[in-house]
Amino acid sequence: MTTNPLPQSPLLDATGVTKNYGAVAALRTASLSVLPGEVHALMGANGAGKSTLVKILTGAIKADAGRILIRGQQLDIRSPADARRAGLLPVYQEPALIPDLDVLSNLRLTGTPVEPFRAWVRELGIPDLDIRETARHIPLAILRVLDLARALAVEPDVLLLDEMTAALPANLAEKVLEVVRRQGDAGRSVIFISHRFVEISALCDRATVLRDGATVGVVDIEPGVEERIVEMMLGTRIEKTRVTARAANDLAVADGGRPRLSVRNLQLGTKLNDVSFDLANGEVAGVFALEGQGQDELFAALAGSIRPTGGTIDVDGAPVKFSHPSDAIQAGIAYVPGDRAEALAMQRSVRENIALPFSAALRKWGPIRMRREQMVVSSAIARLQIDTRAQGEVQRLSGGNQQKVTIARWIAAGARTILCFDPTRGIDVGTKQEIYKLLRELASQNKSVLFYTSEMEEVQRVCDRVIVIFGGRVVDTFPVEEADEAALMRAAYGLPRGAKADVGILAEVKPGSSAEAAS
Amino acid sequence: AGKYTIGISNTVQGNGWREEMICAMKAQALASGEVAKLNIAHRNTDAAGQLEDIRNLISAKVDAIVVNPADPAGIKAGLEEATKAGIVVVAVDQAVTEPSAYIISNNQEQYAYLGAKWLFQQMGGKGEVLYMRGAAGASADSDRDKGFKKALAEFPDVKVAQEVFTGWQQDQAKQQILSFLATGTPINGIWTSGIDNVIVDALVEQQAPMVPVVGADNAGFVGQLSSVKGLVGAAVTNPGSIGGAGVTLALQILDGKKPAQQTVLVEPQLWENATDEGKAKLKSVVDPSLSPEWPVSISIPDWTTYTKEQIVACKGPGE
Amino acid sequence: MSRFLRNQGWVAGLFALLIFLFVVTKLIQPGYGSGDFGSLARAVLPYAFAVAAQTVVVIAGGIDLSVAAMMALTSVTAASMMDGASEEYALFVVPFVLAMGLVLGALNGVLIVVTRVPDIVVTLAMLFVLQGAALLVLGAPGGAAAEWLKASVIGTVPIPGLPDWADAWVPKALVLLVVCLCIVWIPLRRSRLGLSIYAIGSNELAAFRSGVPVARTRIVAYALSGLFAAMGGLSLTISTGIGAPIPGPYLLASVAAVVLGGVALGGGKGGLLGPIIAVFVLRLVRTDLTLLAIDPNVTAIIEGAIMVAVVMFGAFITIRGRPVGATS
Amino acid sequence: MTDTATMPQLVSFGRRLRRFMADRPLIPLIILLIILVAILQVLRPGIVNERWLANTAKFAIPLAILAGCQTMTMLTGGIDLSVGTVATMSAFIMATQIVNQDPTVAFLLAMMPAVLIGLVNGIGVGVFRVHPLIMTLGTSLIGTGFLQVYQRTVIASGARIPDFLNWLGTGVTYGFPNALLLFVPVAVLIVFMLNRTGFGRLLYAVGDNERAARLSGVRYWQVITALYVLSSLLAGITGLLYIGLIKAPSLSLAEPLVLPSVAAAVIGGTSIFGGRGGYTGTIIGALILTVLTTLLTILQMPEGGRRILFGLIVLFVTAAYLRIVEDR
Ligand SMILES: Nc1ncnc2c1ncn2[C@@H]1O[C@H](COP(=O)(O)OP(=O)(O)OP(=O)(O)O)[C@@H](O)[C@H]1O
Ligand SMILES: Nc1ncnc2c1ncn2[C@@H]1O[C@H](COP(=O)(O)OP(=O)(O)OP(=O)(O)O)[C@@H](O)[C@H]1O
Ligand SMILES: [Mg+2]
Ligand SMILES: [Mg+2]
Repeated sequence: MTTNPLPQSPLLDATGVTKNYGAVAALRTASLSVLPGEVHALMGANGAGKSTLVKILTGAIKADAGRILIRGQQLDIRSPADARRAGLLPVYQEPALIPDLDVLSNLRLTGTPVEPFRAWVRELGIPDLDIRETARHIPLAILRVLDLARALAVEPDVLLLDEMTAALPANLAEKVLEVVRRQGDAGRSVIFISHRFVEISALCDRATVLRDGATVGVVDIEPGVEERIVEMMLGTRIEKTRVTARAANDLAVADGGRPRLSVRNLQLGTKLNDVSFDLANGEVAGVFALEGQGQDELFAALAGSIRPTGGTIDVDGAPVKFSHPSDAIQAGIAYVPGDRAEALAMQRSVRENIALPFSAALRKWGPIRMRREQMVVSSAIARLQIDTRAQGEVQRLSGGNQQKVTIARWIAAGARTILCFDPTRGIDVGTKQEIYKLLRELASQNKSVLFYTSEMEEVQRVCDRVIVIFGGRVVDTFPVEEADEAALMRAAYGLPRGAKADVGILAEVKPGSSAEAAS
Repeated sequence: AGKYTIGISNTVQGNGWREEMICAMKAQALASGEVAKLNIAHRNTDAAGQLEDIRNLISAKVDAIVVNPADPAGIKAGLEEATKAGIVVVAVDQAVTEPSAYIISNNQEQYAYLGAKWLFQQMGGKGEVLYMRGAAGASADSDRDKGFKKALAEFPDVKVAQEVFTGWQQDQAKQQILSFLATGTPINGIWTSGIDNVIVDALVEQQAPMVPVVGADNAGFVGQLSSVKGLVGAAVTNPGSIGGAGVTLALQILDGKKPAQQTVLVEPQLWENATDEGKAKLKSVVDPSLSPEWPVSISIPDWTTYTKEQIVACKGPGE
Repeated sequence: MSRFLRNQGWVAGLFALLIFLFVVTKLIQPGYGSGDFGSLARAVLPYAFAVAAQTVVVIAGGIDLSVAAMMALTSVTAASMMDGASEEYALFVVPFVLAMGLVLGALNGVLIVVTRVPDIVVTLAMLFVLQGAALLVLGAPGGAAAEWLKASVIGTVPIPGLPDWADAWVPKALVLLVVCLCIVWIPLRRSRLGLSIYAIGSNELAAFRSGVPVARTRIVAYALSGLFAAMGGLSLTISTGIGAPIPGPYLLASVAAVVLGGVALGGGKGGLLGPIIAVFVLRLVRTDLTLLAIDPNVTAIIEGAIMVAVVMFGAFITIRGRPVGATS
Repeated sequence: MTDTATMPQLVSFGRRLRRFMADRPLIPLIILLIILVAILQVLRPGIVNERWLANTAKFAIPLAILAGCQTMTMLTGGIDLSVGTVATMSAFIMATQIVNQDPTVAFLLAMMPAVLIGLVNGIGVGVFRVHPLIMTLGTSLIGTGFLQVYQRTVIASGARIPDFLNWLGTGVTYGFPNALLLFVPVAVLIVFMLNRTGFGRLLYAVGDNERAARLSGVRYWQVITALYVLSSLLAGITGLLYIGLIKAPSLSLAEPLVLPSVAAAVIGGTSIFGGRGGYTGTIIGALILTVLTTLLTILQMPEGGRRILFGLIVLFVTAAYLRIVEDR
């Protein structure tokens, strides 16, 4: 992709970057060198220090040591505002739009020109953005895209994207990749952080790999390099196995047993329409959908966070009505939200976060049996291999480890059904494998899992069955053997198996529901 | 049965003295039989807030306003407007600068002078005095300070060992006196601005040497003067019933009986327990059935006509 | 339309409540007229400035416990400077006192930024410091105000083209209030600085990452708060003609009105209009209670109950009005 | 920081010391307290004696219990401004009812308003989501109003302080104030509750991330209601203790303790934003404030200067404490 054969001087060159958080070394002698016009991947397991490096490069935090050259010059970058002046523009892992300001004010605040922004937003696949909408009311995925568009609009020299695509549905992610690649072609550099190899190989020229806060290698992206990167990232070789799903005939549904969870004609305003499916004991059922097709609401309804407007939910054959998450938990149903910030008390310890459900019920408000709690918690920590170096406050854990804590909580509490909403968002390959294995393990212990993911590959690798939702309806349900990419994608766009690619089915979907989903 | 509506404005709520003042106003209005309705604005606020209340009373078209001013000068504009609207204005407890207003007031400077002078005499004209003032920045406090300083000037050998502001709050005063006692500084007398019974309590609790104490005629302190062993002290009257007198004055003016002067001062009395006639006087006024924060001088001869039952019932006309 | 309701519904509702209260007042006291409205405007003046001072910092995600003490200090300073001075001297006193408020407010902000002590503690400490300073300036109420200043809140403003009866409803105090607030607020609201103030209140981290100079913005917010408090202090001196070193009941009143006015105490939301209308509502309730000759001990109960009830009602309609699908 | 290179051992010792203190935030607080006591002793040699210690404890205890109410509510991101009114109410009701009633009946009557106000606070905050500041301010206004009305019905009956309360409030046994008999169990209970019970955990969790708590099955309103009732009960008991100490029932008995109780909790390291803090720090905070009051009482200086000094010291102590504890 690099057309210029001459050795170029790097646009951005960081060496010996060090950052300590108390006893935790987030970065030690990390280095990164980015050439003009290059899309440069920054890779590393969870907690390797990628986000920390981005924050340091853009002045959001101060390094303890290190030298950063921009176009060969050592600039004094002390704040994101300085970085912006130097032509470095980040899109951080967390949305940076001010929640209480509308989009337009957010642009004014950062001095971003409006017209280019609008153009980018359209280009990124959001045709009908209302620029007067308050950021708080915009869905997370769209916010990420707006963040990106805002950065693009000022035409930065170096664009730093921290897990930009992690929270995006496939359709939006594709657009983003397209745009990012064109940045490289236009001679601007991009630093791209992602845990998805597909994206890296499709997009990047080179990759810098971090492990435990240090740079362990820089590689050119070429076919077959994945193995090497993984090796460097993890230090050891890990197998990328397919976690074995059960054969369909093993499933309790098949042998006439009562389903663990039985959803019939679930209705929720305009968001969910007549949704019916079963979840068997010992089953991992995948839910696959494009962004905003009602999956958020489905999970929230099953978790007791919102009340459905119609339909029934049966647990173990008995009808239930949830008016609060505690009702669902009582019925053994636990919910792991996609956004960890929603699930964790960030200033509290890992232990307290895991033990939180134990104290929730009124009758559990009394003295805690500390020894027993310690045992339960540490066994959960061990089982998920949570890196607890910074366990005093969950906010100091890396994103991946935080995610593990949200799952560990329910394993400790012994929930029988776990609703996992995109649990691998922004998680490295190693950890992902662990989570897949864990889900399968739970299933083998006759627990059941409902698993929403935005990555097609995951569906195929973990689930026994896939339920595809479009426009608030169940479009189709596949056994995993039949869930090939083409079939899933077709279904995700509202075309069940056997349907001709005509508009007949689409016409049935309420007009406007997909537009609503995008706004 | 009465024909007048009287408005009342007061800016300190929850203090025993002021509560007694309000009750005296109600009782007098009832006893006079001339008042149809009282319109009372009684809350914690400043001069600007009192201006607001006075203007609201003007809007309510009362016949007379009896006001305990937050500040003598600060409510001038409001009082002037009231007079212009044909409303009789009477200030009680403190003077006001508005010339059209009538004033019936306790003489605060004299209050302090009388007590301090007695105290310094008790001390034999020399020694150290603990000077426990009221709220810093309040006008009644600075008036009393003038009186105290006047007495002090007459006794050149008396020194102020320590000057503190109690904020007219019991708990603060108690903590201050205890802190002071702990320093072990010898003193020969204590002058208080009416937060008195907690001071005696503290002396007793700490088994500190009893020194002469001057306070106000609050029921609690007056009781202590006759009951606490070894306590020599004096209560200077500062009747809250001045409120009732204010109502009487307002009614007289409404009835066309204007007083000779704009200003009527109610001179304080001093009740001490150092002499036998003083003790007898104290015996006659002590009243354990009253709340300890209430001044025992619940009536003012010639100015109030209600009974004790009436003021204690604290009910105005129509209640 | 629905967005307008979402953003401005609370203010509109408050305004409706205010109108309703005016109708009630007129029913209680049929003679309630323009003069009484002028009294209301004058009563509102110090509260409104206190509330404006509080609103700015609350929007910026902070709180200012020193508002009332700042008013007391600026008030005694103005009053003691004008005591015995010429009328023209007041022309110098006013800007001096305003600048003093601005600087002391900025000092609040600087202390918060530099010491990293929570704003509630810094402003609580400053409450004592400013109170102490006020006592040093004037040990007891006193001082004076220039006649032309006192006149500036009395009477009405003749507006050309308006009939006399309508002029009577435009009291000078109201005009003064509107002018003082608008001069600061309108250019601010539209500016990048104004947006920055909302931004640091809404999400400080996101604001910092958007390139907002967080520390500087916070200092500016407190400085503006000081400026408004100084206006409040001046309005006290102007209306009473003296300065009093003991702060009035403006601190808690300002917090209450801010919340009543729809400004979230967490920061980032709301505007100035709501709290100002809330002040009018609270003052008018006071007027009505006096007009009705309610037992003074019961008025405290009623005022407390109204405050709680209105906010509860607000909470109730937000819970009810939440769109389906939202999770609380 | 500048001589890092020149004095490595020294610096590393300094860093170790800071790390040590950061892990045990109580130690620097205690050191600050000791420094204040030392200053006092220097200014008035001999003042720090057994009697002074007992007196300091007597006054610090009611403050510390009320600050405990603030600590617990602040952990959930709330605040309880009604503690002053609640304490005053129970004290006043106790002192007036004891005249004609059986002590148990009087006690129950005295605690009734506490429970009631706590319940209303809890429901307002927990169910209707009214901001705690407004809610508790409102109920405290309402409570004060009721107290005023009540007061009128008992003016004639007089008041009496029960001997037991008197003994508890002012008595000293072997140099130890009897109030410790109440305080030690209360303090142990609060500390145990915060650290070792499910309810305590929930206070932290709810204050840190209410949504997360909800998803874990916590019913917010239950926690909050229980919390505010508990807070009010503690305030009520404090009122009884305080009336035993002051022995003069007044309608504003405990009001002056409200702001200091918030300050004590904050100085003790509890975050007003919730999720962070503890009670042991608060106790030291209360002691620091009490010693500071003594210190200022015995200083010979104008009242204004005293207040300025008080504010500055509070600010300095908090800033120094944060500096020491925040080893980041
Ligand atoms: N504020 C903090 N305090 C303490 N430790 C921190 C803090 N922020 C990050 N860390 C630690 O620094 C290390 C690197 O974190 P960082 O967020 O950079 O990881 P990452 O590579 O972005 O991981 P992920 O892929 O999970 O997002 C982690 O071990 C983390 O625990
Ligand atoms: N306080 C605690 N500390 C540690 N583990 C706990 C605690 N409370 C519950 N658990 C664990 O959580 C799981 C399920 O808890 P749950 O509350 O459903 O149990 P339970 O049947 O109600 O228990 P118990 O009879 O002890 O109250 C169990 O494995 C239990 O060991
Ligand atoms: Mg990261
Ligand atoms: Mg991550």
